[in-house]
Amino acid sequence: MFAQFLQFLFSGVTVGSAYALAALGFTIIYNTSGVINFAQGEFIMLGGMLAALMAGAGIPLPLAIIGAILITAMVGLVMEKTVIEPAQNAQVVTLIIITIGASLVVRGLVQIWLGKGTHALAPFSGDTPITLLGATLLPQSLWVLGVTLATVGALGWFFGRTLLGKAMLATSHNKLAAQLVGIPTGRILLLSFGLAALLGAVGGILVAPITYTSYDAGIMLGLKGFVAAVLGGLGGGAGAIAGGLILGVAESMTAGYISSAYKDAVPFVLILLILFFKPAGLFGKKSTERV
Amino acid sequence: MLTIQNLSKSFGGVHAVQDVSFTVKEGSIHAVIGPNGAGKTTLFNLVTGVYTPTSGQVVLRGENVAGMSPDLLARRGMSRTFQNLQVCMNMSAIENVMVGAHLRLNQNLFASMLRLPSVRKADAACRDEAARLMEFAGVGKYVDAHASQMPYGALKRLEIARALAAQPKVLLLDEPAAGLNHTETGEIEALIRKVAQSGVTVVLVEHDMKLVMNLSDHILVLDYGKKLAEGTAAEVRANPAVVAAYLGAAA
Amino acid sequence: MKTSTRGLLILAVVLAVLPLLLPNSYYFDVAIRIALNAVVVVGLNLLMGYTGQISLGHAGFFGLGAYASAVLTANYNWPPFAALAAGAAATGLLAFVLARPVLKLKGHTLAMATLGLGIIISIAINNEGQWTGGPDGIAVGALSAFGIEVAGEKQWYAVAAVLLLAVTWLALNLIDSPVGRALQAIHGSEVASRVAGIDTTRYKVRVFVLSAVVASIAGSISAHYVGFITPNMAGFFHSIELVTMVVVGGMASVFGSILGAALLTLLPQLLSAFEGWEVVVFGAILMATMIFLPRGLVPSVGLMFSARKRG
Amino acid sequence: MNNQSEPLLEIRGLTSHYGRIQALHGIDIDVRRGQLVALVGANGAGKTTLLRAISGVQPVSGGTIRLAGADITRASADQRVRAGICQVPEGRQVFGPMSIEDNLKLGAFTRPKGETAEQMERMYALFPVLKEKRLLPAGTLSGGQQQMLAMARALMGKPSVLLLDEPSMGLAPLLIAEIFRTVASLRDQGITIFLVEQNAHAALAIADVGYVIETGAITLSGPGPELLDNEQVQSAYLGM
Amino acid sequence: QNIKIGSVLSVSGPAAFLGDPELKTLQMAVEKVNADGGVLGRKLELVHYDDGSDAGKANGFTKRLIESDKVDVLIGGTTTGATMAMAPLVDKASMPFISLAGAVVIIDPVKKWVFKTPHTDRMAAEKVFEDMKKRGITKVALLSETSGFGASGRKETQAVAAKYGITLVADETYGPKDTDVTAQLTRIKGTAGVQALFVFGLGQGPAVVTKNYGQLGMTAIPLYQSHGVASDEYIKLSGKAAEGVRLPTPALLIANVLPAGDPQKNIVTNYDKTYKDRYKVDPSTFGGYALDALNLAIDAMKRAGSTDREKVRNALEQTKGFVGTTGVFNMSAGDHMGLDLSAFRMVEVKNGDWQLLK
Ligand SMILES: Nc1ncnc2c1ncn2[C@@H]1O[C@H](COP(=O)(O)OP(=O)(O)OP(=O)(O)O)[C@@H](O)[C@H]1O
Ligand SMILES: Nc1ncnc2c1ncn2[C@@H]1O[C@H](COP(=O)(O)OP(=O)(O)OP(=O)(O)O)[C@@H](O)[C@H]1O
Ligand SMILES: [Mg+2]
Ligand SMILES: [Mg+2]
Repeated sequence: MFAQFLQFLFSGVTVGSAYALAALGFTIIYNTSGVINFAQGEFIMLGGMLAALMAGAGIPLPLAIIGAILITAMVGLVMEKTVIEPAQNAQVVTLIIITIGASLVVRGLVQIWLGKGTHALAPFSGDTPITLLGATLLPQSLWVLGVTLATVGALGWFFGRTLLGKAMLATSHNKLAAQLVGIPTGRILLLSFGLAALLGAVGGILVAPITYTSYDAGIMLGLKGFVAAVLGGLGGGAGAIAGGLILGVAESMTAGYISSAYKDAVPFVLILLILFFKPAGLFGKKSTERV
Repeated sequence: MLTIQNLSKSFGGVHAVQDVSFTVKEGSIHAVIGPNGAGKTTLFNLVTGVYTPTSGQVVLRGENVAGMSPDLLARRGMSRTFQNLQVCMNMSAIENVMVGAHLRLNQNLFASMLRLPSVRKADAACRDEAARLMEFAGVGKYVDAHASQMPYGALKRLEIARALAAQPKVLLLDEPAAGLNHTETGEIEALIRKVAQSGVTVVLVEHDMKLVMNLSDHILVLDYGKKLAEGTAAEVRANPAVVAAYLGAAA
Repeated sequence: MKTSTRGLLILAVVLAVLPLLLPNSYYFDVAIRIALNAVVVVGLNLLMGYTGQISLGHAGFFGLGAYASAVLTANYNWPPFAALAAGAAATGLLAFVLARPVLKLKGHTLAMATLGLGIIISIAINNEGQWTGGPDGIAVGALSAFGIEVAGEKQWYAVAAVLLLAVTWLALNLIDSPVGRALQAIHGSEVASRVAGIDTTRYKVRVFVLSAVVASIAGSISAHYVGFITPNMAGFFHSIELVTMVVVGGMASVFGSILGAALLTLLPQLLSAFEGWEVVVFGAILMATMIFLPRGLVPSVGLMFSARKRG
Repeated sequence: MNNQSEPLLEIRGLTSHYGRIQALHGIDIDVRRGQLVALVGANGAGKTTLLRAISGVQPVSGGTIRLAGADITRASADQRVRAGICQVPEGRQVFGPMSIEDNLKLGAFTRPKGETAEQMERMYALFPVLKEKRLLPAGTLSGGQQQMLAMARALMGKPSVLLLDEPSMGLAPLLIAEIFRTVASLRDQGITIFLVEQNAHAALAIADVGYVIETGAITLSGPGPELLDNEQVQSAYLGM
Repeated sequence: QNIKIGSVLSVSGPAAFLGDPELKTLQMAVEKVNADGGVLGRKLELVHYDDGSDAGKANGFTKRLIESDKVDVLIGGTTTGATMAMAPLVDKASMPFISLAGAVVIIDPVKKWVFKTPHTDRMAAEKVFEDMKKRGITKVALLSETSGFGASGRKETQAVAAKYGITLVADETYGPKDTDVTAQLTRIKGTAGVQALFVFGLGQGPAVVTKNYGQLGMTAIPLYQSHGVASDEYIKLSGKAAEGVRLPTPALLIANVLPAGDPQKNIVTNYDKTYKDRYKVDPSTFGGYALDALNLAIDAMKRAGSTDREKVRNALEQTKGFVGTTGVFNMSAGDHMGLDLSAFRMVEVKNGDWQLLK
């Protein structure tokens, strides 16, 4: 009984960590521009696909990983430069639609150049399951969880402690004021896309050995990442983790105890209920607008 | 007309308004003054239902309305302007004013969709009246403008026009003269006086002492959320505590 | 003449002349799909563009209408219009019940909540295969009333065109009315509208229900027209598509919605020649449109026009 | 005062548009080093637009802006801050959800890290209420408190030219006097100041030079006290 | 004038890995036919639209093919949903139509103008149950995908189980894009008396299931898959965990191990080779469905001696002993697919490769 519960929990935590990593990318771009970047899922996909293909072509795993991360980050930067920057003064919805367009382009190009096949990436530390109290866990899950926690820690430090991090937040709160104190808002936005793409790639690479990857792998992870990010309040690392884990564990518990058919629906019901009581998300700050 | 009893509001540890009581007489002009952060705006927010009081009563014409939502208060004749402008930038200037008249117009969804003649006629009349009110508030030249194209000072007056469109019984003005020069302040002063003369009770927050002293029948002074003094302009001006905390020697 | 009246007249003329120019029933088919999409998008724009409340779940309502028609007519032999009405009523009721808690949310949380709603609806349709036919979909009979059946592309075109014209007229009226201004005021400043006596929650609920019902009705009619529906039409991607139509056409622009629906329905047809590159080209066009016409087709072009006239 | 020194900020023929509406029609202004220059004008005259143009957050359609002889007309906003132009914007524009302390730190974004703490203490001394609330989100401050924060934030950037857009708006009388004293003392510390004020009397009284702007064009200029005596100015802006 | 072959396939979207090889195969085959002189002295012309895995779009494109492009025969409907959305239109337009989708409903009841080439999901379930019966398995856990393929498979599996004396003791599902199914598998593991696990899904999902199955150490319960995973990619993705997995597959997958005398040996090795040469990837059985559809149509046109729709349809219905990559087709008025269970071969994964079970 308990072993079963534990197994559900492991499964939920593994998937949830992946969602959390995806959520972090959303959080970064949201926190600098107020934009929900619908292309975030494509960064995840790119990371996984590039790493898998490079590793498949015989490049040593560490090199393949670094290469995939760098290329994806470049894609993020190019995307910001070519389509976000020219529209910088547009409304947020406009920018969101642009990111939808960008995601279509990225996905379409990957499909043309890299094909529609599904690819696997070798797990970093083998695939012998670890058994714990009757439940099993893949070593790769620990990688996902570990890197997620480390990333959250690093981001927490960056946004909470460094001036550059604060400048990024300030840019989203009030772009005019940010310009007036000398923050180069253009470069900040560029940086945030680069960072989000980089993080997306890291996430995509980490989960690829567990989930496999293909040109359309980013859609689902992106969607779940968005949900996790909003659930967490889009505030920062802690929220993203909480959001991701809640979503992941709710899914696996639903599949385990209620009905696998409604495993994608029940978590949404839960999340709606949570939002009804905490409209700003779990870790979201209440808005401080005054009249 | 309006009686405030032991009204308090705190945000976490900040006691923005503490145990404030006062009465506003019908048809009078009542000013609330005090240093920055004294709780004036918070008091307005409590009275107009934007915030829910932590404790205390707001009695409007015999009815305790504390905690009531702003739209219900609007139905009871309350209207206001904002210190931090709340103009609808997605609409034209005149439409902003027409929104103020909302309660007097047909609110039926189907009547609106079908554009029934009665709706159309009332709407046309409302538009004319809004234009008149804009003229009255001194922003007549912006009748055809979009709200987003108007300068700050004009927007302040647009808010006054919108508040007047509701034909309120009580009108609360939060710093109506902020951002206006002396000449313009003089115009606002005349406008407020006219409004009060038409029978509207006016409560007003303002840092321009000339305007406050000229207009007010009664002044309430807040400091650190508490009542510091109360009385006529002359009384308040003579109060050493008020001079020390707020007016300074110059005034 | 007011611009909105003029626009309505132009729309009527275009809709009336179009059939003379369409070479075969395939073109009619595209026109009909555009009109039906436009109906949904005009309704959604009332919610999004005018009232400022985003919905990423509107395809759910569209799907509810479509499936109500399909299931009730196929499995229970209801007359089509009764099924349509029942679907609209049920959708409206659902939207009404959910609107209050959902519309308390703002911005991205609202987006997520509506997204969740849509997803729950589409999962339910997908899973309850014994009624809905599951992921493979379900066939829908013809649209008929009083023994008259809508048959052939020309008749369908007439139905869709009249529906679009009616919805456009109603929407234009609404916008230029006290209720419509209340909706726009909510978008502009919620406090200010409440202080003006507008019960913001009530109005948000009303417009949410209204747009959901419009989507449901359009869903029912589309279902009868296409003759076959799958859970996709209630799915997340369709919701995104609808939102994209609103934004590309122009937030808070009724005619923009119609143009947005037309553009995004036509594009995939035009791009089918690009073999494999359709998605890329589609994405690029989407981005270019938004970069060069950031407020959407109609408002941006409108601005340019008036600039030329004066300057 | 320093009337003979070279102009630090030199604006020539500046024009600016909002879409198709022209808001500035060829503005010429000289601000000399160490001077306090006041600009007065009615609502909508274009004061804010001019300040935004100087700071580089408002597109300029013609004319030039020079800072210490260098043409900065096309420089980006952050380059101008680095060059020493800081602004207290209209409507305060604080970073609402961020703490007061973070707001101040960001004010020193272009400055070396080492001097931030010291400068911040100076600001807290100037506006004690900010110290009291330093960990609270700036958005919860009252209107006047936000105005103080906006002023302090701009000063954190150690400006050589300080642009002030109605710094006294919404402040209590005591504080207005305080603000004008502060402005005057900043000038005495050698900071060049360009002040936009509705409180024309107080502004012109301390200004070395005053300009009057009407519908986007400069219509009058001269030494501050002289303008105070000008009949036109008196009737239009001083309510006399 | 060219003979126009119209096709609507899901080349993008969730069903892309089905539609993509289908389109590639059609393009390749049409070129080949034209190089060899065409059909009835005329060249073939492929007019293709991608429905993006959306049945509503498939419906629209079908109208376009019929009304605007005026094609002579229609191939497509990658998924059952798309096929069913197209079916009413071909009926109205009297257009011979060969579907590439699996579900029984497409041809049962028989629709005058609709044919199909893939095995039905019912046959797959029967083939699997046959094998289970041989091994004495009676209690089976079913894990199906919530896609059209999986849902229909689930329905047919439930329908035919009793015929083979099999009880389904667990009935779980997973989403096509799920990345982890350990929860469902744990539940199955905890169900009393499960003797085998039958997975009905397409693409990467079954590979995830297989990997989780290995992770949970469930090897004591034999794992069966459907023909939906009949591709080398499945073994590559699942790795070690795939050892011992059994599934029914068309001959194409095991072209190289097929005995020399097998009637299909020739056609499948040929297709396998040409596809690999042209596209540098392994062909999949789905592409084979498309090849068979095109060849069936050509065969029918030749026999009919014209492209007259009615005649082509009648010729299609009279197809006998036609050897395709999927099996040997024998159509009739009552059977618009014409395949029997012999078209399926039962294979097992051994040492990372397919092994034909006797
Ligand atoms: N939402 C809130 N959260 C936290 N603190 C608040 C909030 N609203 C107001 N306060 C605090 O309450 C106090 C009173 O603020 P209020 O805006 O009422 O002052 P005020 O008298 O209007 O000042 P001013 O003249 O500067 O506008 C301030 O110290 C402010 O920081
Ligand atoms: N966003 C805008 N779009 C169009 N026109 C604008 C915009 N902002 C300002 N204007 C116009 O530009 C002119 C100058 O406005 P500006 O804000 O510079 O005036 P101001 O002198 O600062 O006024 P105030 O004293 O009210 O702050 C005004 O006529 C105004 O209508
Ligand atoms: Mg205040
Ligand atoms: Mg200004």
